[in-house]
Amino acid sequence: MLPLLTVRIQSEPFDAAAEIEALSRLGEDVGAVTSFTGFCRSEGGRLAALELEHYPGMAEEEIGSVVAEAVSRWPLYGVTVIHRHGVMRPSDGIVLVVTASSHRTASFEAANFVMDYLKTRAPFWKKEHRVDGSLGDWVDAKIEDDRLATRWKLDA
Amino acid sequence: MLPLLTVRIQSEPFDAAAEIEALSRLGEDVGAVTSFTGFCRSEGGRLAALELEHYPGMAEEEIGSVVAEAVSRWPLYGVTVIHRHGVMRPSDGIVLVVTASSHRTASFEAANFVMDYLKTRAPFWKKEHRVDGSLGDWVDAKIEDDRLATRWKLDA
Amino acid sequence: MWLISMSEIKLVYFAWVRERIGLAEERVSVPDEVKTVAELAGWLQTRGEEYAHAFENPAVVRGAIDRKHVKPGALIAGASEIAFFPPMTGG
Amino acid sequence: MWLISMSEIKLVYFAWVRERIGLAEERVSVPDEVKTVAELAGWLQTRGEEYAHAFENPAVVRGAIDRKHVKPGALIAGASEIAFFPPMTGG
Repeated sequence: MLPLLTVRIQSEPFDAAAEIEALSRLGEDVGAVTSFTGFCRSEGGRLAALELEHYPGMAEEEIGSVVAEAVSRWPLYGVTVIHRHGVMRPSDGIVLVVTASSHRTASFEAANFVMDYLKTRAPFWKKEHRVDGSLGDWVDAKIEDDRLATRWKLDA
Repeated sequence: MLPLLTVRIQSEPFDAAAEIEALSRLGEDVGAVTSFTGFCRSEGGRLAALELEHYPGMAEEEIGSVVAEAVSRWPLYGVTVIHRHGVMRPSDGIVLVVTASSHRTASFEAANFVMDYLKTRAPFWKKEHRVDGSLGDWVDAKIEDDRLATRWKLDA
Repeated sequence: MWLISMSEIKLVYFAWVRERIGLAEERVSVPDEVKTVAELAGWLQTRGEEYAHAFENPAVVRGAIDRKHVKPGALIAGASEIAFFPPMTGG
Repeated sequence: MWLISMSEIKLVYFAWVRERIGLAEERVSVPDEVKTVAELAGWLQTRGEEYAHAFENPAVVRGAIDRKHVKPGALIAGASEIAFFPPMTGG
């Protein structure tokens, strides 16, 4: 059975529970479902919002190729990735990754892998909106994220 | 703020969506929520059910101490662990781990850590019920699980 | 008159250890010369066929004293509940 | 009469590269001697203050050709869309 792969780039909120449920129902040998949800943070009350800009088309393609790489590396029944763009308030979900496998380690590692690569390869940029109403800076890319991504020895 | 720690050992099904939602709502600096759900598998149609036996009291204490160790190692807003006992059919959820943190790596690693230790330290045993109605074997502990648990350098 | 010193302990068994012994729990009077969990397992082995079967490979049977995992060399003095079970398969 | 050979390419900019240049996209005629993405960035830098600002630290600006990440030495011949943007911060 081919794995069920879903990549969506959207401005609307996502329903993490429904996405997790869908991958949990891919048959009686799904033994492990891992989900990761990334949320907008207020940074201790400093931020009113984050504005996410993206490169339409390229975002889907890059995330799609990360997902394809994940299913080539781990035995997976399904992978779902949803990444939002637009203005996010604190506690709004920005990104969701769900993986389903027979086994725990495959599901965990694949979800972690997808998040690592998504952070360094998916063309999204975050701009801060401060609570005082002013526009803040563009969020800097973390060197730490590059280091995490190199753990998987994927060619750039 | 003290982290919200929840450990439940129960025979009833759990609501993964509600548990994930609860940890996602622990404030505006929750940036990352990881969930892992382990399901009963049919093993390619061979099994009708798994019966989970546990050591009441010790199960809560062991999982509680794994959770306490996790919050001492990673900055977490909350950890929820639910482990069921009794008879599980294929696709029934057996175990749920949810972790909430500001940051992705803390949330991912803590969830992975809790699952690794739960597998090797929590007093649960699985017995197979075959589809032909006969009782199968007790599931053997995997040496692989012991190896995974030693990654974290926790004293036994 | 002479006296054999004994202490009574609650023993609990799980999974195939329980099935082989045929009991989930029992109270036993253990001779004082039985000092460790491993010695207790060895002493139990002499109590009959079921026990011999349960402990036939003592290396795979795990022990807990008062609901804490212990090593085979752990002393049983003062214990109120000692458990024997196979390697765990939770999660 | 002499002829300067040029090819027209669509350029797209994101995040602070877009803000500094003041444009989300444009079509430009690039001289044929501009062969690589790095040379294109260098040539754009000469087009005015905004461009100079956007590319002031060329090492941090990333490029993509037809929606694929590329290294600075990648050849631009045949490209229909070239993007410049800061390191990504998705996820």
